[in-house]
Amino acid sequence: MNHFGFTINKDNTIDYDNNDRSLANEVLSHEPSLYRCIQCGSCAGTCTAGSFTDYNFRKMHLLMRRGEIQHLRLAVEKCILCGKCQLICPRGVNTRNVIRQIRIALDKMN
Amino acid sequence: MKFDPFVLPFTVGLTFMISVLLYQYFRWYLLLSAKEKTIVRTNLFTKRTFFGFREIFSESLFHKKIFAKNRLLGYMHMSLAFGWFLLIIVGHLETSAYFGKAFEAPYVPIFLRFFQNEATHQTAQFGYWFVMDTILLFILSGVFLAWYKRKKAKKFGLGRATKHAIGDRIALTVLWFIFPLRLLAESITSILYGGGSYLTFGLGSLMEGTIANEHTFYFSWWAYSISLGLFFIFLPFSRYMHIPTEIGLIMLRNWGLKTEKNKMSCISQFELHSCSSCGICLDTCQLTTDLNSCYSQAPYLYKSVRNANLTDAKLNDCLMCGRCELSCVVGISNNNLRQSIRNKVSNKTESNLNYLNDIKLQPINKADVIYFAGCMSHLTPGIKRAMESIFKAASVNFSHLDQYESVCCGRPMMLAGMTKQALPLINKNKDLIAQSGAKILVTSCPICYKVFKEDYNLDIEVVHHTTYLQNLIDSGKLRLQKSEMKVVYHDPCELGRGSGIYEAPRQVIKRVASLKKTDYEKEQALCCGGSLANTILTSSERNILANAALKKMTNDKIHTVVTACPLCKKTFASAQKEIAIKDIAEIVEMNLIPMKVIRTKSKKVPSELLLNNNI
Amino acid sequence: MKETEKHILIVGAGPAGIEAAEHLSDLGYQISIVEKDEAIGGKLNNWHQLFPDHRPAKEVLSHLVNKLPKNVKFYLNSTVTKTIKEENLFNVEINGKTKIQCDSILLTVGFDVFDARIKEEYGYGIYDNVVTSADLEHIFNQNNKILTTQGKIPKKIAFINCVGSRDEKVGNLYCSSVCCVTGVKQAIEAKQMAPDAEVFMFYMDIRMYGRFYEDLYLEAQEKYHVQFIRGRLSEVAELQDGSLLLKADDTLAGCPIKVHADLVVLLIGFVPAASCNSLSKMLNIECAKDGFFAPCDVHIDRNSTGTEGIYMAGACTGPKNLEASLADARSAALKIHYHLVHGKATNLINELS
Amino acid sequence: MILEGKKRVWNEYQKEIADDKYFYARSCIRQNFFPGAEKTFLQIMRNELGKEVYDDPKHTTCTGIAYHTDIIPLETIMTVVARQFSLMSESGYENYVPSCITSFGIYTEILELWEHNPELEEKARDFLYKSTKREFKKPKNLAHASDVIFKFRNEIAQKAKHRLVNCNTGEPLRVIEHIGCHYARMFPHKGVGGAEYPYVLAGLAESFGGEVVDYPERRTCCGFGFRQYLVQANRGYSVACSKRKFESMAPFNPDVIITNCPGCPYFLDRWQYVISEMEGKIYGQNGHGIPVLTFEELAGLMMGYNPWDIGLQMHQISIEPLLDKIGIEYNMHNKYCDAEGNFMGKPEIPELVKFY
Repeated sequence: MNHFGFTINKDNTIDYDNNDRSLANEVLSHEPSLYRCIQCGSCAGTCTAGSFTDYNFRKMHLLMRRGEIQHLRLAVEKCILCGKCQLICPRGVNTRNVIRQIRIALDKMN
Repeated sequence: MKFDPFVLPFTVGLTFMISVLLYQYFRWYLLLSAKEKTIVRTNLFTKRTFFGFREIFSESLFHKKIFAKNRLLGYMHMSLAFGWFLLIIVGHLETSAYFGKAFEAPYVPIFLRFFQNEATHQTAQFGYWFVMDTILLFILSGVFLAWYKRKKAKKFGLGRATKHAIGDRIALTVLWFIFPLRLLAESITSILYGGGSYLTFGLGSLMEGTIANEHTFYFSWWAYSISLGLFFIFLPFSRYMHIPTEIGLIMLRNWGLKTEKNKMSCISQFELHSCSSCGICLDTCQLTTDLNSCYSQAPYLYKSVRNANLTDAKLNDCLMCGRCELSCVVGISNNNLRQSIRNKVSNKTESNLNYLNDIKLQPINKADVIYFAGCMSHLTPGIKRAMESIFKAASVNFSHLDQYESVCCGRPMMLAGMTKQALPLINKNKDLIAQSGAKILVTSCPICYKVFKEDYNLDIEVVHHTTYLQNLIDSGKLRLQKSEMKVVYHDPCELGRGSGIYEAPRQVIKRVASLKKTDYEKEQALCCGGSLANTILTSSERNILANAALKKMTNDKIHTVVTACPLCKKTFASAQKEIAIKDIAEIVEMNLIPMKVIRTKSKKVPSELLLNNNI
Repeated sequence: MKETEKHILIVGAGPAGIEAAEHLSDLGYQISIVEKDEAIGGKLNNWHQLFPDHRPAKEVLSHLVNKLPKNVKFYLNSTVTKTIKEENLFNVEINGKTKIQCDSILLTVGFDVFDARIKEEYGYGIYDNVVTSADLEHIFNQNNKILTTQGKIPKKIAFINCVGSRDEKVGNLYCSSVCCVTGVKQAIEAKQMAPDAEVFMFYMDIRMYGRFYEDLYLEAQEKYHVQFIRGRLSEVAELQDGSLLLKADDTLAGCPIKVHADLVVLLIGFVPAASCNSLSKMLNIECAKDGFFAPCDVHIDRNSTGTEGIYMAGACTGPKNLEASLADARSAALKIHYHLVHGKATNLINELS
Repeated sequence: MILEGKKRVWNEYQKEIADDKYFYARSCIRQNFFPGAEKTFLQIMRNELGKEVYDDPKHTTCTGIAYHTDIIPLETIMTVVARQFSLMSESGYENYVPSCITSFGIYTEILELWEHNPELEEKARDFLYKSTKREFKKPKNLAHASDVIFKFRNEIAQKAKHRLVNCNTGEPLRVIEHIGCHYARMFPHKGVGGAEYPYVLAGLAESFGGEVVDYPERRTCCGFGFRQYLVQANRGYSVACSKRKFESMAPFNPDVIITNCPGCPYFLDRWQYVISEMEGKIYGQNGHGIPVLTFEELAGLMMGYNPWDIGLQMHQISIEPLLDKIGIEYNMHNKYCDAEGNFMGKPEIPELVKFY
């Protein structure tokens, strides 16, 4: 292989069908309330970790459901489980358990 | 040496049990930290050991605490435990009296009737026989009640019988067979070879010619021995492990050892194995009574930890409200144990909170009193506003630790079993507190209060806002009017059972409203259902718990519930609309009598300046 | 003439037309209805089940039709070709031949569904497995089974919102209000018929404005695991096996997404009925910029047309759901009755000003 | 695929193309990328179809590259375009035929601009007169060279010696047509078949017996994009566009890609080599890559011209497999010889893509 002084841009389209969404299904089966999420962002707005870093709980579990889990571990480690998101979620999603189940699924994966 | 092959199952079972027990206890002994060893050594030869033995008698044999709960249940346990103890003691006395030698093979006293039959019978025997038969009858009454309890748990003051794992169920049935088989064996022996008193001889004569013959005689002794042997083999792996282990636990506790929140220490293992799955705690758990969810309570948790089939839901579907600790007759500290197990499970979970070091919060301005509202209060701003106006009314030099953005106190993360992962939070908050230079830290959230008190070891005074309000009132800094509002007070779990604060809130409320009694006061308080310790409950289940608790606490005359925790307030308020939910600070703020503003010729002199020097 | 002999002509025998006819004939008027198709009930004939409770459309249709009094005169397969107004009477010519006279005209010509072929990039009429929500209701009505043109049960079904609405490129800026709830309803029905299919919905906003609509949405999420992807569909491409590749931007994930689907259902919106502008010219009724009849006063008087004696109701005055259409028809009936009884050009605005 | 659906679309986008007397404006880059292309076009138009095509040496660039790299103001573009038109009217022609798609886009855009704001046209006239003392008349008909070939596709098909059919199996070759973005993207009605389903190349392929294959990324840009490939920092984005197209067309295993703009064939051709070098991935059958032809080259091949005269040896992706499929003889020896037959030198052989 030789390089001509540049790299080919990576296609950032989510390839939904070829993505491996087994982790998402695992988390969803243990915490079915996540199905109810309407992505309104109330959780991400009140999130302490979210206000200090680029961490966004809503976007994190959305990408997980799309099978984009490259940055999942890095993101989920920032959560301090304070529970503010769960307190105001208008759809009653058990957000703290979603975080825990993601961690369990990630550990089980590797 | 008296011997017959039928004693083999008993002996094998007994030796097996003892070796397993010794192995286990030795393993737990290794867990003793140096500090704990010194505590034990210092208290070994003191009256604490005497108290320990006394407690063993009153609890392990008489089960005094179960009697207090329900006499029938108490009698059943006492008859089995104390009865079996007497059987062994009196059996040994009879053997040594009969054979005239102090020592005999260990199995002989248990099967004395068998070995006794060929010699002539001295008169003293009749006395023993009578006593032994009475003790056996006493135990058999317990066995019958045990069987009856499985069917009609309610008669025994139990909402439901615990669902036992297979191992427990086998051990249970084997236990039920031991004494009836002994009765059978002794009755057949007494009719064929004499011996025995009214019970055994009576039953034996009924069986004369029909059942009682050489074969059934020998077979019955074999059956008795096998049942004992089996029970001993099963004991270390079943709920009956609690029989020997509780004795050890009582001694350790009397010597002053305590369980910790994030380590499975020696005494934690003793507590874990002292749970007999008796099910008394199940009825105090609101998950059982209000949600009919009965799979994750303490007995089931310890069962699956001991059998190594722990599921995530069983470990985490618990409010950790501490109500079951009140009713546990063995006195197991369920919360500490559960949190230690959670810590062990989540030990390797990585967490990366380094971003806390480089976040820039508003500068904390210096003040005597620093007020930490906590994450939850950002979503119940009423409490924060109330505290602000109270501080101003009492002209306290205070400042906020988390005015707009707060770093969580760390306890919710610790409740999920991530104690060491929560350290960065604790350190960050400690810096902020240090920056304030305050001497008193006031927090309006019991969850934060408990962690500040127990895990932060701050050198300044930590006060929950209920106690702080009481101090303000007592020191005359707050002038309040009493409204006719009829309220009841809900003790938040972390404040009441968690931190032992019951009186302060009640005194404060009495100054501003008429406080009515509920039948769930102080330690008996109900959990609001919003606990962060439970990550499995769905939001609708939390609402059911909250509504059930509110219904139990109020009647149609009460329209306001006062609590002292933002999470309880949020949970109760979002679960229903009929009952107004107020925090203590809010009802105090409502009834503040504003300070007079003293005018002078030149300019208005703010009351704070004047007030300070005339109090 | 006694009130009862007064004769009212209703143009359009859809739900609004029938509802108005029933109430007016109860009030004793002579009713005749002109309908361009041969079936009564308008679009209700094409629907399988109605939102929000999946009630069979036939049930409501037969309820409406049975309510119709016997003395209503029908002109099926016919349209109004000419109308001349003399003081309070209208001479109406039907199909260019039959002439009738009536005291008042009620326009309930309803709406048409958007012709999805105009949205070329979605490939309706070009790709095999792109259907519209109207087609899907028809499929449900036919064999109650959901199949691709290749006859297979689809493993992935995608519902596309706002096709032909809120879209300057197709000339319709308005929101047709009922396609979201129809889409969620159909997503549930599709999942019931193909239980292990994965159902998606590409949306910009989910406008579940009606009563009990939100429950439908929650049920679709929780019980049927319908996946809602917020990204207006950009284009559809057909693969060799007839399945489709959908391209959209997943706005909430912040990057584009491509999803395969075996069946794509385009949730088509309302467009003004073809007869709307011909009637508006004939009876010089003003059409608003969205092509539907313009209301006299958007709050107070939605049924008058500005020409005395001519009234309008139902979907021809703008997209609305069935219950709103029926309510609109009832209010128009009352207005006509008010007009015919008092005989003067009274509408509420004059009284107010 | 519902054919009637596509046909219905095509009927809505009919376009009027002049049938003779063309003023031919050459492309700046088509000559260097594919030297034989324009010669073949002229040869077909003049010798095969007997049309009058005036090739005026005095005409300049249409300013396309400068326009799309944002380095010249609109006034300059209008003046140059006006001068081109004045050359046309001066030499007595009214049908303007640009050879490059970007030019076609610019001329269409400027004409539309003038139509909607006549004052700009006056300005252009004024500038042209001040700078060159020239007058100009707007062309009666503006059509791209591929439109013209499209118009006479059936006459060419009759005269053709070969067809886009696999000579061994008799099956039609699978043809991918790629339309230059500036052809119909900005003004759908100025392109045969509109923007969504342009028919200009599809019609050509079908009349030559090929089967047009529609793959999902058929309307994605080839990656030329002026500023993208010019600046090395952006070149990765340019290659990524082509790669996205190749990834999408690969499952359809096409035999040939035909284009109508000078830029697209160049990049679809070259980037296949670059992708193989950088990522070791080769599209098309057994490591050959997918050959890329412009419409004139295709027409020339069909007419039976010698592939080397058309300049196909200058392509990066070897053309030989396609020629074998169609059954066109070619002589490997004089592949790299000039017209007089002396050897011009052989290009370096790529590491991965098979090259003869």
